[in-house]
Amino acid sequence: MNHQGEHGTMLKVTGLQKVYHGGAADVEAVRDLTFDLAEGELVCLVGPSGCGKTTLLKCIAGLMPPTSGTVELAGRPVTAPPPDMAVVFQEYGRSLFAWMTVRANVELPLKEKKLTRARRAELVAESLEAVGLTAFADAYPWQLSGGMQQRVAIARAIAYEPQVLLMDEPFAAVDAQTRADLEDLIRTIWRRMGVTVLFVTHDIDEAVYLGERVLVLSSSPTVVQDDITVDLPAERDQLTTRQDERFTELRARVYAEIQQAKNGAGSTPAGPDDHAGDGAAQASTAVH
Amino acid sequence: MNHQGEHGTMLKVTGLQKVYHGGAADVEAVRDLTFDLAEGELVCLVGPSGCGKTTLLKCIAGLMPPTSGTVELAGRPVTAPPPDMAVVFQEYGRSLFAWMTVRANVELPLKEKKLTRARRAELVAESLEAVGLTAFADAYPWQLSGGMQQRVAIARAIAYEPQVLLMDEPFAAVDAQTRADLEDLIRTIWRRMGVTVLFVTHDIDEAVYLGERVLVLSSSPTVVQDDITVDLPAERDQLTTRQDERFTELRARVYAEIQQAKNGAGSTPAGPDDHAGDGAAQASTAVH
Amino acid sequence: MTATSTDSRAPDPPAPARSPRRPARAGLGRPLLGAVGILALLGLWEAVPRLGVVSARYLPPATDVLAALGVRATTPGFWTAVGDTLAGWALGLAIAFTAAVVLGFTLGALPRIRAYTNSTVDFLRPIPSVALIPLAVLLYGTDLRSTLLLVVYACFWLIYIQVLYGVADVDPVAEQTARSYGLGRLARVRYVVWPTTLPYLMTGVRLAAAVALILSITAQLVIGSPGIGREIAVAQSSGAVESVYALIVATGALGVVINIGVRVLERRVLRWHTSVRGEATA
Amino acid sequence: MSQPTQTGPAAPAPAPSAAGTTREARAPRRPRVGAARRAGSRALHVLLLPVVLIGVYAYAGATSSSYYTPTPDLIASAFVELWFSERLFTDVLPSLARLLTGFTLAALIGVSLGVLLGMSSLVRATLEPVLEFLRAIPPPVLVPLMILLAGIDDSMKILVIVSGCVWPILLNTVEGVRAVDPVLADTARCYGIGGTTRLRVLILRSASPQIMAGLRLALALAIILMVISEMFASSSGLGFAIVQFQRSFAIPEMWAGMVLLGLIGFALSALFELAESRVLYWYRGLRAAHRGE
Amino acid sequence: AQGASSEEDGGLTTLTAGVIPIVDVAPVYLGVEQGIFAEHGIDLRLESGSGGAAIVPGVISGEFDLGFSNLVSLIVAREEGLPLVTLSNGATTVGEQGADFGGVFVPADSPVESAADLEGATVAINNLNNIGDTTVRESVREAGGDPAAVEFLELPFPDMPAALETGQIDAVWAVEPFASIIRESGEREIASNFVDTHENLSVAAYFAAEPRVAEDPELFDELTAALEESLAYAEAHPDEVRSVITTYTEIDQSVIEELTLPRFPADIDTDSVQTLADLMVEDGLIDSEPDLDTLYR
Ligand SMILES: Nc1ncnc2c1ncn2[C@@H]1O[C@H](COP(=O)(O)OP(=O)(O)OP(=O)(O)O)[C@@H](O)[C@H]1O
Ligand SMILES: Nc1ncnc2c1ncn2[C@@H]1O[C@H](COP(=O)(O)OP(=O)(O)OP(=O)(O)O)[C@@H](O)[C@H]1O
Ligand SMILES: [Mg+2]
Ligand SMILES: [Mg+2]
Repeated sequence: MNHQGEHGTMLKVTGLQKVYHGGAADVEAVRDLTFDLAEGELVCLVGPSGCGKTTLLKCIAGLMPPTSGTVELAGRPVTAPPPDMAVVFQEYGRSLFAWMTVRANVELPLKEKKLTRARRAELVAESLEAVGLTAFADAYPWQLSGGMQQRVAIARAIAYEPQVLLMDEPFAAVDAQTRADLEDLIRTIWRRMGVTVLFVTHDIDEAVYLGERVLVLSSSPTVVQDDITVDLPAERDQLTTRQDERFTELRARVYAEIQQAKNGAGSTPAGPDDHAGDGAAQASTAVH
Repeated sequence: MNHQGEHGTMLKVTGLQKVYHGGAADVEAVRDLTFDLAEGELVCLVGPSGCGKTTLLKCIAGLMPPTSGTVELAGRPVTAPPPDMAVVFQEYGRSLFAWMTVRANVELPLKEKKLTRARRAELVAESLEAVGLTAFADAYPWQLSGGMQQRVAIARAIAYEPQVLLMDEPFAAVDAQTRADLEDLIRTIWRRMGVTVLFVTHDIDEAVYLGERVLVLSSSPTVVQDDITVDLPAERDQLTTRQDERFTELRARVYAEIQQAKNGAGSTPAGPDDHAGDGAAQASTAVH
Repeated sequence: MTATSTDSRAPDPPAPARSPRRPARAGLGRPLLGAVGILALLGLWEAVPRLGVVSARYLPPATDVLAALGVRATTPGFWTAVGDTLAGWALGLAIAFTAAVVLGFTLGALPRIRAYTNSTVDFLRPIPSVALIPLAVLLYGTDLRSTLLLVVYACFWLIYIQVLYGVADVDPVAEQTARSYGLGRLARVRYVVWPTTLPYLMTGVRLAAAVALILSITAQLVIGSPGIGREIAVAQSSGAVESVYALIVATGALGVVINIGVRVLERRVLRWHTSVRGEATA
Repeated sequence: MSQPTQTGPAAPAPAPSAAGTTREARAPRRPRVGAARRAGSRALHVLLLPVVLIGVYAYAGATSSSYYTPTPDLIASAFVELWFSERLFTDVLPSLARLLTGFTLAALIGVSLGVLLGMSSLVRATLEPVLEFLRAIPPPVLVPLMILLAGIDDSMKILVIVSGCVWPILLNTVEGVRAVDPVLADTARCYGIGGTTRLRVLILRSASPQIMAGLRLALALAIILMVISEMFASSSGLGFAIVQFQRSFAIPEMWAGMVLLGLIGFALSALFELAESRVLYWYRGLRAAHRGE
Repeated sequence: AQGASSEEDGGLTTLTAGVIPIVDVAPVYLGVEQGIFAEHGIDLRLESGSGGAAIVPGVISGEFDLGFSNLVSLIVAREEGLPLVTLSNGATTVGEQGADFGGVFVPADSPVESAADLEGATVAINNLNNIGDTTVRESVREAGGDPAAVEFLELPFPDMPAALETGQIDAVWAVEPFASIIRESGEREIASNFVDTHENLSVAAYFAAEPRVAEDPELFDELTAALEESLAYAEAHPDEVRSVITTYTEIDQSVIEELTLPRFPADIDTDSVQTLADLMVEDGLIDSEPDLDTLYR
């Protein structure tokens, strides 16, 4: 499976394994992940709950050292958070600084980027506008609803104008309509700015609608179970695309994969054929 | 619209208004909500992000005094958290006790209910089994993934065997397959135990699939925009029900309502006819 | 209810009747309650000697002591003493604060180096300032610097330990967010670690403010540099019980005033914190 | 991070609920040599700085000796002579007993009063000025009053210790209790968790990091106050001995006393650390978890 | 006042004295007030603290040019190798039984009749292993009791009246003004320990650091002369002594009129100091017979 397209490889994950030693027993969150993202690609990542998506994202972001394997970004190995990468965390509430207003939260990374005041103001205004929170720029995060907090986190990421954007279930807390708007927003930004996006979601429709590819992770021991190319036209639209026949097909395929990932002992990064059901698999993350 | 069915009214919300005074400006989170739930009803609540669903739930749970209006539970006004009510919070991560294992988290409310040790063990085991976390009973919440944490919160609520169950986007962080399983779990419990459920969700399919009724809230100033009875058969099934024609109709109706709620000035709790789109409405929560 | 919810900037005065109620309570109610508390204490104090529980000769009734304080407060000497005490207090506290914050943040961020300092810190902390008095006098004589040495030595540890605990309390998700957005070490300290530590630091400052006062007075008491402490020493060795208590009351009052100051500061800088905002909302 | 020693062809691991039974020693991550090395590095952590400081002090002392700062060997020999004698039992142990009693009492009072004040803003508003008033009064000037109220035996000394070291505990507890996560508090209320259970499982636990900070401060303060309390109305005790040495110009002995204070502080701190690592197990785990350990 | 001798101030040399704000140091205050020090070319600054803790290190470090201390402390310090020398006498016992400026007191209803009865009792002393317990032991010895059977306990003078009245202590050794306060509240005096020790006992002295004295002997000659003159003046004018006390203490006027002043002879009674030193050896305050000659300048 080669998806590099015309661009070079942006992100290269090789044989990634992560074992948590924290608790009483060691937990192998990810067993062996190998995949790569071309520059400017938009890839969605789906997989059963607890299969290690967040772990993977944190390893890619350089926030955690993998137990073994490597992550390379634009050819250089990642050991610390690389510049020009933005992350939207699953725990959106805790990733906002309670002591800063919404505006300050969005502006802070820009300050670190040493942008001029005017440019910062512009970016902040634009991104807050994009997520529909202009009126709440001066509120504190804890004065916002869950979905609004999540949108602040998104605004912060897009205002940052990153080259690589990692998003961990970024639309989990917003309503259907807003979600659709934000999906379109992400695609617009992606197309306009050529940013490489790795997008974790549980919503299969969303994964297919958004991505150029969908990576399906198995349940643990976690490997890449499938890598599905989404051959829909680049120009997508909430109404027509979702009614497209190919969309429905892809959707069904991903759904089947996930179901299988959840039920089966996804052992090899293989196609959707060779799986034997094993109900206890979900419980098998703990390695002794 | 009368949905009380054969049972009496369990929950009665009358003219509920809530204004937050915390910040610099006062924020009117909900303007005027009036509705009621019959005993043993399962009602889904949908509405745009930030429209006041969480606020409403907290008022119902007796965690916050409303600014005006009343909440009555089984005929008695709610001023403090009533017994036999369980709540699953939107901020699932923060609602778990970090210093207790998963088992202890689920067991704690049962201890307060003065159940015997054996009964507690049974309930804990059952509910963890139901959410697929048996293997993680001895882990601490911070050793779990987001979706797993959310399932712990759900397990805690169902182990409690409440008469009234309030859930605030309880499946936001779990994968599609698990979500489907949990949906069925909720319906099973609801049918078996006759519990009254108020279920907040952003997923329209879920709202229609789960509920006997769907309440649609307008964007702020928040009122009940619509109250849709879901006249699907009581026996539901992920495959057949979702393919039902009536399901698709209802789904479309709710979708339209939400879109309108988000865009329009949801003024009267009326039918789906008289709405004028207005994009800036979302920003209007802040009252100056 | 055909609300014009179209424009967020539309002047839509919301329930104005409610707004004034809170400031009124917050602004008036609390000090009133505090005054009640103080009055109760004074009442108890008045009653104990009057009822003969202890001899009035050794614990004069509150009214007598307040009267004595009143008389004293009219003399300029008293206010010079207060000034001297406050000078030692403020300077010592400032030095301790700066040193503890700088060191606390530095070592808090460098756990490896910190591991080497723990034993020494634990060893030095329990050494009483009072026992250092001869050394202080030897080094700096009886002037302000001696007092400062004692004040700084005692206060430093308080703030330092609080800062260390505060630094350890940074929310990992917030920290990771900052790191992933390329915030450097200094920026993280400023925008993430500092705000998280603030509540701890505030407690440290409140603790240290009182300890600084105590030590600046104790130093004056023992060394004899000018200030309230020396006045107490003189009154004590003269057997002037009422004066001693009057000065103690003055000291306590200083403590109350200082605390009010810190609380006001706290309400400003910790507006966002659960402990402060919890009281404002809901 | 230790290198991975592939865990064999891990067949879908058996459900781990029976933890421990099938603990097929996951390729010894940290071999025994590591344990020895860790002990060694811990010893280095503890000793390096003190040794360096003593060295510097000895050097400085050798060049400019002053009567009040005797050389380390003088202090050391005084130390051995003093504390490896029956003085240990007549002076040190009674002092330690008072110290621990005082600290325990202060902890109890500080935490319970702190919880009360932290939970009710009404009580706090009423009592805070009074407490601030009392807090600002130097313990030495309160001693006469305490003698009046508590006599001149051990109870007075314990009272002095309590009255001084209760404050860090109290203040930290108040702030810790005030900062309890509102979502968590709501959860507890919903599930009808009230009264002492609420206190036990919610309030105290979530405030525990801050309470521990207070206790740690108080521990060192308690030692200081033990010395101060023995400056008045006493005829034995470690603090008394130190003051006595100071007054009779037995300077190496005085320093030996201070060194003993320091060592006591260090030992108590180490014990405290042990207790803390148990109480705050979850807290440290939580933080380590996010660092990916 | 570091290196003070060079600080010329209007022709006067500024010197600093570390004193305790008690009755005993009235002569220097009087001397300053009367211009005696100025006549000797000295501008004497008086700094007072509550205890001796700061005075000796202050003198050693040069912070103070002279200090005031009781002789037992000075002998101990000298024995411990601190280079201190006395300049002049400080205060001397009145020498009259029952009318000294300090004594041992018991509650009015106490069974203790004489110092001998203190056996088994607890006596409060301001500083243990110092002049108080040494002389009280001597009183017990003289009265035929066993000093080893007396318990001593440290308690600051100001706390003694209360402790005695509330019965928390069997007896106290107190000096003025507390002796007067105790007398006034009706307690009984059972011994005059200074007098028992030596009827001319030099209780305290003014002292300086030996190296400083050696550096500038003329200055210290002048200082000693001024001190002696002040002492003589004080001895001759008790009323002025009483009035100068009001300037640096807060002793109640009625107490000042009542209190017993010490005597202020200019010279140390070496014989009494020898007695004191012998007692110190006997009681184990010092290990061996001190060389007292080096103590006097
Ligand atoms: N700190 C930790 N210590 C031990 N185990 C951990 C830790 N963090 C995560 N895990 C385990 O690692 C596995 C993967 O977690 P991760 O958060 O990456 O899952 P996820 O794919 O993001 O799940 P979700 O979709 O529910 O968010 C889980 O089984 C979890 O229990
Ligand atoms: N503590 C607070 N102080 C001030 N305003 C608040 C506070 N909490 C909520 N609000 C405001 O009240 C409104 C409703 O919030 P609420 O959390 O109830 O929304 P929600 O419907 O649950 O949204 P979501 O679906 O995004 O969770 C929002 O506009 C929010 O900004
Ligand atoms: Mg995750
Ligand atoms: Mg919500």
